[in-house]
Amino acid sequence: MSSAAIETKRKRTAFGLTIPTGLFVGTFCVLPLLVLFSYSFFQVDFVAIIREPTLDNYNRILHSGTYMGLIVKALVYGIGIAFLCCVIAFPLALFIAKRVTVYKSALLTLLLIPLYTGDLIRIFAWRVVLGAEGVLNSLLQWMGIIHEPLWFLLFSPFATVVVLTYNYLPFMVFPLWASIEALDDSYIEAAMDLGSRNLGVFFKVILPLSGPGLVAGFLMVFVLVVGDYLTPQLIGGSSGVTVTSAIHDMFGAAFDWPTGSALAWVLLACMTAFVAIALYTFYRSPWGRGIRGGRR
Amino acid sequence: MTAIQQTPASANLLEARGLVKDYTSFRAVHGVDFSIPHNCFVTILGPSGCGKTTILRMIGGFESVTEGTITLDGSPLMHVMPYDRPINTVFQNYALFPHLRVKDNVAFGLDIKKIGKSEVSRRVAAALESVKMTSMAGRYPAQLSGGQQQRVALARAFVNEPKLLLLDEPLGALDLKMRRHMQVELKDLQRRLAMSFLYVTHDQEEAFALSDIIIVMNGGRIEQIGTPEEIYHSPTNTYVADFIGGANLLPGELISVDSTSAKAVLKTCIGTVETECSKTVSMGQPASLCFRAEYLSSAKPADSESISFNAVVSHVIFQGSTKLVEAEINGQRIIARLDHETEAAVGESIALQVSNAKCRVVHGSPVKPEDAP
Amino acid sequence: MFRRTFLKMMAAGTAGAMIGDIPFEAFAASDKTVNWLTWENLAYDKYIADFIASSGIKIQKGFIGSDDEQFAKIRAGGAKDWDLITPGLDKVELYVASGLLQPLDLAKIPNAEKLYAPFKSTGLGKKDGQTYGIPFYWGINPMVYRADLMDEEPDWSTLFEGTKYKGRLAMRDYALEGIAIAAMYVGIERSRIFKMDDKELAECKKACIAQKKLLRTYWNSIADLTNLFAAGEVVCAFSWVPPYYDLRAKGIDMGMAKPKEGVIGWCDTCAIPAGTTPESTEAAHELINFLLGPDYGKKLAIGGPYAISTSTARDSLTDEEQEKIFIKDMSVMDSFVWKENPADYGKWVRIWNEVKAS
Amino acid sequence: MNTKRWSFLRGYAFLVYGFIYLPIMLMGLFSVNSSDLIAFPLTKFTLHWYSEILHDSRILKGLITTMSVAVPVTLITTVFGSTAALVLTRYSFRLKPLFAALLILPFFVPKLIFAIAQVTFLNDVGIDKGLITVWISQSLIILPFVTIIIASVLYKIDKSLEEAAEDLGARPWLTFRRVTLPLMKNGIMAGAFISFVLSNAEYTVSFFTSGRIQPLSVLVASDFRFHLSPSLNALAMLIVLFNILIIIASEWVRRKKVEQ
Repeated sequence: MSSAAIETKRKRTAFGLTIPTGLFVGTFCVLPLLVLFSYSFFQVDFVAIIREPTLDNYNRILHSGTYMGLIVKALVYGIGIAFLCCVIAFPLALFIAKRVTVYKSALLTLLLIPLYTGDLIRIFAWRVVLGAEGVLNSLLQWMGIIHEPLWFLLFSPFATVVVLTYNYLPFMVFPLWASIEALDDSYIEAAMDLGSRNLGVFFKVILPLSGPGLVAGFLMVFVLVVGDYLTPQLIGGSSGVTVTSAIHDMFGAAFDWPTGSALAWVLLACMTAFVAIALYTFYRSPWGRGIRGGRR
Repeated sequence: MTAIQQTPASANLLEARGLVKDYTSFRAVHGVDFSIPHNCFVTILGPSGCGKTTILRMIGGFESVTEGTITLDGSPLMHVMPYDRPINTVFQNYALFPHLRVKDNVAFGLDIKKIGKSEVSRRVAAALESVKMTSMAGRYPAQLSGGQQQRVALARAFVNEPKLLLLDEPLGALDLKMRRHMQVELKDLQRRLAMSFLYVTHDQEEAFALSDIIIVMNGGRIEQIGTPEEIYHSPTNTYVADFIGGANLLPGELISVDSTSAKAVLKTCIGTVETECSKTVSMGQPASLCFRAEYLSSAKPADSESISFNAVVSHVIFQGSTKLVEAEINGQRIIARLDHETEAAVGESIALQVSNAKCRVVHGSPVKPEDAP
Repeated sequence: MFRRTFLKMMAAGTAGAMIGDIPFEAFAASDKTVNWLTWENLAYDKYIADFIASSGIKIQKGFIGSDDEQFAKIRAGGAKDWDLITPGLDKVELYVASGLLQPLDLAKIPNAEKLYAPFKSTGLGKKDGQTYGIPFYWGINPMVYRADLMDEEPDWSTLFEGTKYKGRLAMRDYALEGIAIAAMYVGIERSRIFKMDDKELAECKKACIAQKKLLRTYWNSIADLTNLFAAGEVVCAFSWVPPYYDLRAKGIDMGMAKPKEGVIGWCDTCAIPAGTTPESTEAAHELINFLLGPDYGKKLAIGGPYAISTSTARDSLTDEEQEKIFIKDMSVMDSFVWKENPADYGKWVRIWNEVKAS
Repeated sequence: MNTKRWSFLRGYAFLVYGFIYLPIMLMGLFSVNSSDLIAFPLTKFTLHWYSEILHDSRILKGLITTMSVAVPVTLITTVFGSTAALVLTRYSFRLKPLFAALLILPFFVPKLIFAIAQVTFLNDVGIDKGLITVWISQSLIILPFVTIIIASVLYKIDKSLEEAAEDLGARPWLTFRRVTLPLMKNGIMAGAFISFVLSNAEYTVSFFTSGRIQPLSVLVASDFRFHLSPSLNALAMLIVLFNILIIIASEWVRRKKVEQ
């Protein structure tokens, strides 16, 4: 068989493997999103959708301080929580990857278990922790550190940050763990051999080399935080509104699918832009170039 | 070389005494003693799994010491962290940091020591120069060949001017030609830098080519320590003789041992021989007669200093100036490296002789071919 | 480890799928099944067990969290999934305009004869002489407060001004009621509340923004609010009736206030989505009749406590029980501000979002 | 590695696990507290909530519905995820980045927007919501996770093993069945496990696409709107305990294997 024939055959196999999955995702994900996209150009009149294309919805949203403000808020929360998760998850991922031998899989699975209990049940448990008469306030009062309950612990941005961090921490630990696990011990040993102490080893070798896991975890947490509207709503108090809850309201309360779709698409565009810029900057930075070993 | 061995122990760079390493399920190193003199190329030679890398890692500080002591210049090393040891390692896989350029890899250790920038770049340049990698300074490790990576790893280690450089089979990944070339360069480098190298390998040729002292290890124990000549010509037991290769080992029955004159009388299939014996040979223990293939010659008129015998030729391998003849006597296989003009035909008898003085009685039974490493 | 867990789960899953015909049988619209989308507290088994036993009709329940959510669900293709729904009287016109409902056959609902006069005469829920949504039960959304933690009975101004209870108040996260209450507080004429112009809406928005600073949080479900009261997070809120009775039963000193500016009155209906099978339409009518009857009416009056829209159960209740659900003196209904559907509800929702994002 | 001084990491890990399990412990506490208010002060110990949840026929029905969603979703995602992972790690073609982007898309779009898109699409096309629509929508959002897990396993498998099989005369299908498949088995198992778990816990998308069928997650959420019953805490605790038992059992089995 000539090499061209082999190439054709491999191509055909690849094609055969790609098509079913591609069709599945294309039909049931891309198509619905396109339908949603088309709605963003329509108008609503009482209970009817008027299918005459117009840019009014986008115009209104792009000029609305409220909605643009909510999108900025979502991005800021996404980035902030991802960063926080990263700081908290790194030592843990390092510990599981490099210090634990016997109970590795048990520790990793333990991270996942709280996720099975369901968002709502966990959120209400957090209310008991952070509430005015909750665990934390009672503890602090019992220890004599405070005399009046701290009201800002619950129904505040603080509470939102705590619970969002809690919810998505595992999504940061896993990719970080995977990239640290794949990091050969000899790099760490070489760094120590050359005189690096613990922190030096961490910042000069482990952190740079776990870049891909870091980026993956960061983006994952970012996307999940932007999409979470229940937590801010139930924990964040009167300022717990999010852009996703606003989209939810337009579909679930106002029967304003067009504006809702337009808002959803502006949000998606902003997210895509952020992710694209973040990835580009990372891979163009010396750090990213180094991880690719200078290729390309 | 013998002079080095005779220097007082305290004058050695590194001393290891009663070194033991236990893992949860097995003992990797069974109490070994050795020393590394100053400015000396020492090789630990042994098959994989013999504990040689473990010893290297204990010296480097990457494995804890279960029992025993390691001292460097007289001060104990066991509880010193790797980054505080004036020792550097060239890792088996080189462990070059993939995210750093060649020059940054080499500068890694110096940067930590807070030496001035200009000093660092001067020393990095010098180190790269001495491994002929100056032109590659700006590349990333992934853009280098195996040999180039090896040189960078070497430069990264010695640029810190360690008292002792540890090398863990650094040539293992290179092709034969590159290996030969790097062997010469390594030896040359060690002389120029005037530092001690502790080198780990399973390749006896490499060990002979490089070392001042060879430590032969097996199963977590040291079998013999000596200069390459001593290891080659005077192995103390059948294991060492066999591992080095090219030696004939004939099982025998010990008639007598005289430990004061280090002589023994051994009855073997080629006759009863009285000759030098190693210290470990004692009555009641198995012993073998050892002589190298090249010590044999086709029989000349017998003299009292030689042992002569006839054997049946089973294989002949042409090797240019010599020919390797494999022959059998009483079921024992004997290999002889003979002059290429010697006539030997398969199936015919050949007369061979070996000088008595070149024979040696060593401890142990011959290793059966299937057990051979 | 993954493998073991997985195998066990798969085993459990397969077993589940094998005995899975229990729910599937029920999902298949058999002739005697009504798929009922409603509020959870209207469909307790203890209320409807007798009906199921006597009629042989099976009831599959689905629950809603708000009136708006129900409309969104039905509007987005959900009409096929349900045989009986519970829209607010004010919302029925949205469903009818969207062609999502079928007219009810009042001949099959004899208890409809006993509807209280205001419900009988109302134009809401009807179109072209046909009834699409028949009033089912009704009540008010008052203020509920922790009497042990408040000195005086609150009124709407408590939710909008002062600092005494700052950070201890709660409002429902619901555009219609949030803005309507603000309108009552700023003194919009009752009849105009759901017909406000932009200027009046702007005034309400300002009040809502001021209110936001005083709130601990917006509540989303009545369980949410009950939890807030019980945990002492909130002392006073615009509420529904249940937390008052629930928490009193648990020994917490609760109060309920009906501010003089007016309280929101509401009435939910029974309606049958268009396109149901004749069998389930039949069964749904049968269920509606039961829901308007004396047996169910008495149980809801005691358990809810809520009043149904007919007088069928009235005589079986004590004076005290009647008082609880406002049917002792029916003139009280006149003082309620009955919910209506604003012409541009989308605008209300946008304003509400702007308030929350302020 | 002699890195004893990293032992502060152990203390840190304890702290993080404490943080992660703090709400879980409170759930446990309130699941045995006799008051039906999930708030302090505690009243007295009871197992009433557990007995209530175990005797609730709706919960059983919801569980069965959950299973009749989770099992097909696991199958769908495992099959699509495996082929997608094979494509991503074993073949190269010009549109591969596009294919990868397509796979990630359902994850990248916030769940609510995805769910709304599903609803508008189903409404416009006129597809009835039910089990099948939940299978599809859940499979889509779970597929990225499964693909990544299987691909990460395949990525580590030396391609020369497959080349060796072809060298020994195996045709592509046989190579796949005898070499690639056994090697990627662990990845497939892990992927299927994650898929199953995610399907069980999925709420947002199921809520929108399930029509009138009610998986446990939807059921619990709708119960939460009227009654924050501690029996839901009891249910959550049962799920947690079940999972912890599985961990203990599998650790025990693993240890036995090691001892042998």
